[in-house]
Amino acid sequence: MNKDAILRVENLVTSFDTEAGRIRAVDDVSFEVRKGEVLGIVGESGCGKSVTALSVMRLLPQPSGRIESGRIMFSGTNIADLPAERMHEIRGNRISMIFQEPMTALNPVHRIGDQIGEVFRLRYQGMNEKEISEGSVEMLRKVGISDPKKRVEEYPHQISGGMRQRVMIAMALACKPDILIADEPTTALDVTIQAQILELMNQLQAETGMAIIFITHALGVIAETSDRVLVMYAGKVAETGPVDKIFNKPLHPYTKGLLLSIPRLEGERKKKLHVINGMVPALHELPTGCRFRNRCPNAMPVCGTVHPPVSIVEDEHLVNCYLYV
Amino acid sequence: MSEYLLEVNNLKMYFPVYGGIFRRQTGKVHAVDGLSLKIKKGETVGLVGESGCGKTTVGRAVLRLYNLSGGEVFFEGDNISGMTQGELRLLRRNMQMIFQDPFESLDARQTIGEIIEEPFIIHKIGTAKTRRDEIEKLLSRVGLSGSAVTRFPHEFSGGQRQRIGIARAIALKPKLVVCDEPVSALDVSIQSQILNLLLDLQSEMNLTYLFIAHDLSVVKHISDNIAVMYLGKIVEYTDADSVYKNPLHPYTQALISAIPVPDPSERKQKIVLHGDVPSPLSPPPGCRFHTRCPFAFGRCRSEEPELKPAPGTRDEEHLVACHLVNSGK
Amino acid sequence: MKRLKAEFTNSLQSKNLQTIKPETRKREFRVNMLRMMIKTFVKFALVAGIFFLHVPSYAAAPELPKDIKWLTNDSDPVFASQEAKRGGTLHAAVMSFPMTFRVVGPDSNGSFRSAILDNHLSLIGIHPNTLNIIPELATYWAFGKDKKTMYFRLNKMARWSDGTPVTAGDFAYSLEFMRSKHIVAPWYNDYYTREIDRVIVFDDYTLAVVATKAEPDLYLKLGIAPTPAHYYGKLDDNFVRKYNWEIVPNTGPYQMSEFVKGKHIIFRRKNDWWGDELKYFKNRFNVEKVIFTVVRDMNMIWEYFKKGKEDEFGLTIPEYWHVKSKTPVIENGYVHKIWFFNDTQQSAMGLWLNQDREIFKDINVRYAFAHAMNVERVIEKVLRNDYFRLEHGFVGYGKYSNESIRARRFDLEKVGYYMRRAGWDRGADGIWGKNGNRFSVEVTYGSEAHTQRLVVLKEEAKKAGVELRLQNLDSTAAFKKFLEKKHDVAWMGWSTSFRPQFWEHFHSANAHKPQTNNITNTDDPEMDKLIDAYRNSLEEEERIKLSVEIQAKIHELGVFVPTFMVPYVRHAYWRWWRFPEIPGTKHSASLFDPFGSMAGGLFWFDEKIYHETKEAMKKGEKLRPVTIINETYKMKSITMKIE
Amino acid sequence: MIIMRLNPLTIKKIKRFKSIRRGFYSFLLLVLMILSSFFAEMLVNSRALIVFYNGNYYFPVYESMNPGVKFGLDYDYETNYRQLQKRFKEEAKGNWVILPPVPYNPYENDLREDRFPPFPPSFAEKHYLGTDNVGRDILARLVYGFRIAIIFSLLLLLFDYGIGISLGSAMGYFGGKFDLFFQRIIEIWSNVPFLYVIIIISSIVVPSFFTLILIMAFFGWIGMTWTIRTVTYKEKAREYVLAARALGASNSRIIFRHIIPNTISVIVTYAPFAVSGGIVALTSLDYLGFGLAPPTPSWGELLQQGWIHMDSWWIGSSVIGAMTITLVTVTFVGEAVREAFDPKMYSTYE
Repeated sequence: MNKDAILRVENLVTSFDTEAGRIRAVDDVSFEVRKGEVLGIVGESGCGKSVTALSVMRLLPQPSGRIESGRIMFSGTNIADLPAERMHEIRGNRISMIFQEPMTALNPVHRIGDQIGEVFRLRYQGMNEKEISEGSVEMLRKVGISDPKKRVEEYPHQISGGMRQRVMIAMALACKPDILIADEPTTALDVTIQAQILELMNQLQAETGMAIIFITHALGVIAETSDRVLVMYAGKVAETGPVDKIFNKPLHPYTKGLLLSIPRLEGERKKKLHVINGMVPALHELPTGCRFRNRCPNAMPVCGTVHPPVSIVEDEHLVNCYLYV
Repeated sequence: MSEYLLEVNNLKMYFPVYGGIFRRQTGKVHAVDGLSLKIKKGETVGLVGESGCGKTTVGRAVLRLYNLSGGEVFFEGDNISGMTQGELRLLRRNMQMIFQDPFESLDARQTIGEIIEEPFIIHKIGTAKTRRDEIEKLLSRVGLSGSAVTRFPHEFSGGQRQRIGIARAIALKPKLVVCDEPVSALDVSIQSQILNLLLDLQSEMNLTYLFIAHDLSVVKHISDNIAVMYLGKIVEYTDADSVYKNPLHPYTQALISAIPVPDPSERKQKIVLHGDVPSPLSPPPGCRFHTRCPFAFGRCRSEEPELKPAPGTRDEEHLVACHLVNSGK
Repeated sequence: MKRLKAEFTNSLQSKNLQTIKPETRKREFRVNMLRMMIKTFVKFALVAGIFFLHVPSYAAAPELPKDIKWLTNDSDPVFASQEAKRGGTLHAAVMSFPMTFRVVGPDSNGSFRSAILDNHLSLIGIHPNTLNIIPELATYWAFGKDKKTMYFRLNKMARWSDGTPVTAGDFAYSLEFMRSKHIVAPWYNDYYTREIDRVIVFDDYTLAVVATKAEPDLYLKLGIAPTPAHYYGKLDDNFVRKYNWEIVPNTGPYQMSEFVKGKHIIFRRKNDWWGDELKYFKNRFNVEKVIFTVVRDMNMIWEYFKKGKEDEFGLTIPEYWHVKSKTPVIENGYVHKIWFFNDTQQSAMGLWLNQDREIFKDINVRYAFAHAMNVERVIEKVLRNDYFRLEHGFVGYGKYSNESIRARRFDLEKVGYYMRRAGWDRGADGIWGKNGNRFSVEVTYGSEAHTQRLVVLKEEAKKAGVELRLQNLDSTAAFKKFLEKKHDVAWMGWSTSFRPQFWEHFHSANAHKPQTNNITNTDDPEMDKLIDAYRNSLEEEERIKLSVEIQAKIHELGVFVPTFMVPYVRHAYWRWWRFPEIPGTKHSASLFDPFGSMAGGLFWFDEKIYHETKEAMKKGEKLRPVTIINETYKMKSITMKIE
Repeated sequence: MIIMRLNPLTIKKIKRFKSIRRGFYSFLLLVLMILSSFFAEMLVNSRALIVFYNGNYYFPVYESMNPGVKFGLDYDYETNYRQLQKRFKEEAKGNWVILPPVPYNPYENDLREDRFPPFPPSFAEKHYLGTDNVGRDILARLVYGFRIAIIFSLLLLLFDYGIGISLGSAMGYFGGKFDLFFQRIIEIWSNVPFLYVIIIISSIVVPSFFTLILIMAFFGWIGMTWTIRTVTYKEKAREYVLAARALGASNSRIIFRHIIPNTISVIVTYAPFAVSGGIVALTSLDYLGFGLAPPTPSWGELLQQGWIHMDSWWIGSSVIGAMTITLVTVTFVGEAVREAFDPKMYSTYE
């Protein structure tokens, strides 16, 4: 694999205990993140994209969730089995995360400045209070918040959703992480605000050179932000490759179907949209073999056997489908 | 009888805001501020705008789920704006609603059978047996199996639940259906299924839709005419194709530009609006968009632009509320 | 000491004293209460001159009648011990801090008042064994012919604690004080107007106290206490507030010396008390200091006592005497136990049947009820044979008591006999019934502690076919219910008086109406005749005869089922405390009462034994355990034996 | 009713509840305790279960009183079956008596000739937990006291919930002036020192079982009302309510068919704690002497005795033990119910 990889996830299996028994939300997923790139993980709800991110952050809900097997190699260490205390040093420092709903991720009773300052306080123990407050203001300015000196005095409920997401980003970036995991960061935002945030993230990434794992269900957002894309379906990787390959030359029937089913602005009105029949199977009643086969227009008998292996179709364009075996 | 199934004249919806220890009214949210709209029978009008622009309020106000703060609503030519909830109950079978959140809008404690039966019970239609048949028909029409009747909402996926919501809405064969963001909570692969279903139902039952969404591409796909809302007002109104091909209002333009296109080769230069949507508690004077408009000039800050036919278009075909456009610059 | 009293009467009645209306209260003074009050009254008298105008007797320049016959008493036996030594400190516990140090006015009616009042001596006292009059502030006294007046000659030695001599004016001032509106004490205002007519001052040391009407046992009323006129001066509206925490000059052996609110109060012995050498005060009031510490829980007091932080602990309650006292300090002989029988008026404790209730209108049913009460079993099984069967309502009044009466005993056959005679039959549930009525009556009581006794009574009564429904109310509420005559059966005890009081309890004048003490609604013409005669007679012999007759009549009516009496006191005390040969008097309510002018202050501290004991304790040396049982004054009517 | 139909969601909750073993076993134990207390007459009673006398069978437990003469004894009052048993044995005439396992009722004083109560536990005398200070069997009093306490709490619960749910949901649903008015009422109400009121009332009248429940319910409804009001507020704002309104459903239909069924989980979750609250309240009142009239068997009264007779350890430890078992089981059940209804709350992050 690529030498530039700063994070390499190998055969990750994450499972949850539910009433229906133990389910594997992420099943044998491998990917890598390279320095300075944006890796987009796309998929529908329940495909395991968020769980993948939480596994990397080691933020699985206890006691039900756990990493069953696989390795998460981060700068030479397997953080999948790192003790919790050592994980504290990495999480938020070297790998940061922003969430879909910034209101719930911010503490409503603390001032914005204090919340950003807290990050500095934890990260750089030597900083004095003045430096911390200056740093907070500076971070806010960096994420494009106007009048940051006034904003640090405000509480999360006093600012708008877009601004909150900017604050979250400021907090995530305060300690200059190597990787930023953005889990649906714009889903709760309006289109015009989404555009602002995406622009901001692109700009910050260009500035800092950090790697971003961008998780979303919106193909449009992926197309606009990512360098490489990982398409997930029902806990497994369906297809992975550079962004232009995925969008222009999708291989997996799922990717294809997905791209076709989106109504496009330039499309014909009231025309029947392409449909992927059926629905995403629940994780406790997965079909055998390829998990997509019940909905796949190209399903073959072999698809019912075991999950298709990875096929390298083209340079860096990998797909898990018997059509390409 | 009017050619319009629904006519909305100068609709106003203000919500009081209370504060202080005596819970006095301290202000009001101008959710919808003087909105007019007409929908012909069998037509779909799309209402698009960002969150907080009042589009959901319009949908609910039209169905008289609120008492109006001002303006009039005519349904089949009858003025329903002053009707009491009791009087409205009879009308409800003709106007229905499909909700955004398929998880929230179904009572988790009821079986699917009970949920779909409820409109029949409320309006005292049919016997237990005829209802059962109806329910079965409805379920199969929206693409669910009859066995769903005894099951509960949480046993279904989001898309299936939205189908249930649709079945409930069309149970009494309404004339008007307000679709409030019916697909925005759904997965991409399910969204197209639901949109197709809505289109099929429309043609089968000659339904009239007021289709509310924030996603312009979805709205454009399903609508005949589109109204773009900003802060409680319509800023542009035209047929669906013109919105895409010939957006006139700067806000509409920005909206279209901001939509991420699923094509990495088209990473185009965007019009990125700056700043946030102002609070509807105290909308800015003049044109409400002037705080974010890249073309705003003096008049925009003081004088509120009227929604009127844009220069160079025929009457009532392409309306826009912008000093810049209307003055022909 | 206070604890003992509470148990001694019973908690219900001591509460009554605080809550019932003055009119009712007046009739129920126990001997010492009466004395306290007299003292209080007398206590406040005169700043010379200023008040003379208000007291008409002064203006008339009175003269003593010529034929006056002065009496005194120096021949009765002393009851203190010559061996007594002065010194030591008594540590006692009180369960609450007083709300005020005033002895009149709002909030003054607390249990601590007696500690203050005991040190306010009055004109005359009563010998605790002979019940004769003995000198206190007055050395001589005389009875007027009108049977309304008593004359007194003061002891010229008598001093207030600030050194001022006690003079006749102080007694006149008492009247002035007690009648004053400023003290906010309506009952006293009323009593000193209606009962005491005036105080006549002949000279500084000679006075007369005049009652409003002739009556028997006049001296019980007229031996009032002085009030320090020089201290109070002219009263005003500020009185109540101003004297809340003031230490008022007194005439007794001790005076309060310091206190911390909510914590403790210390009394100190006066160095040269004027009464030290008086015959009946000599060798008494021996401790130097009395410390009352506030401990709000009985169990805690017991624990403190065992640790030596308290000097004595009342053991009247059987549980303590028999069980809890099996504790190392007692078994090792460091703490001694004493059981001292006294012979004093016994509270009329028992079941009072309301004759206005249909069921109790039939005398047979009343008799049957009495025979269905297995009081003996309660005494035997619950009270460990420590309490004694009360035979009738007026035990302990000397010659005034009818010693021949025996309470009706538990007897199933007699119950059956009387019930059948009344026309009742036993029902299917075993309870007597007649015309659809069951013999089921409500027994109302006001002390949680008595539940234990009543449940046994109830179970036993069931065997006799009588159902008791127990109703435990707050004592105030219970008493209110009784006074309103709303009870079936009242479980209560009346407080005692110096002489039997019949009119209040058994005269038809008080029957069938609320707020009177005739809670049995006794309405019997014959009884009325006897009671009227008793009230109107001023002849002792006749009164005694009538009293005995009335008691027989009460027994005959069967309206009262007497239950228990406790004619003794019991203490545990550290062995360095010593008593006279006869540790108490007939009327001792406690052997560790430090102040009581009648029978208190007989004990003393033996320093030698103190050190000896401490030494032994330090060495872990065991001493001989001691339990003293003194039956000198044990009532003859007590037939049960002591083990 | 909808609530009773077994929603698979409910089934799932029950399953989840069963899987929380501590709570489930506590629940079984509690049910066993309650059921057996309902049949206490058969288990703890001075009356015999069966008497065989001169060829006839008698079942005194559920009969009216049998005087001693009926069985050839010389008294008219209720037969002492323990003595009867002994006597029949001695006579050996083929008569016999079967007594319940604990042959005492909670009222009778089993007094001995040579000793004074309280008596320590004795298997020979079948006082398995000893007697109280008047010779009443402690186990008998515990069992009957438990029955009273549990019925008391259940009835109290019924009252509190009845008022709380109807008023609370009305307040939450209608809001506005109606809500404001009752809010103020509740504020005033909750400032009434409830214990004092009970103390005052019970010092004037001895509260009977039902008046005590009424008095307690008089104050107890507040908590539930408040909770239901809040929950209703939340539910009312949810879209399914709007959906029902859009369908033309009436207010009462919305409240009874939609909102209340959806608050069930809150209601159920609070119930076990309300039960233990009721038991504690009754016990404390009895302890303070303001509860049920003596000689009603009562844990509070036993506790009071235990405090006074500390040397008689079996009194205090029996009642404290019984209370601990009951409260711990109820609490375990409550926790399990809560967890079964809302498992999310019990997840943590490392």
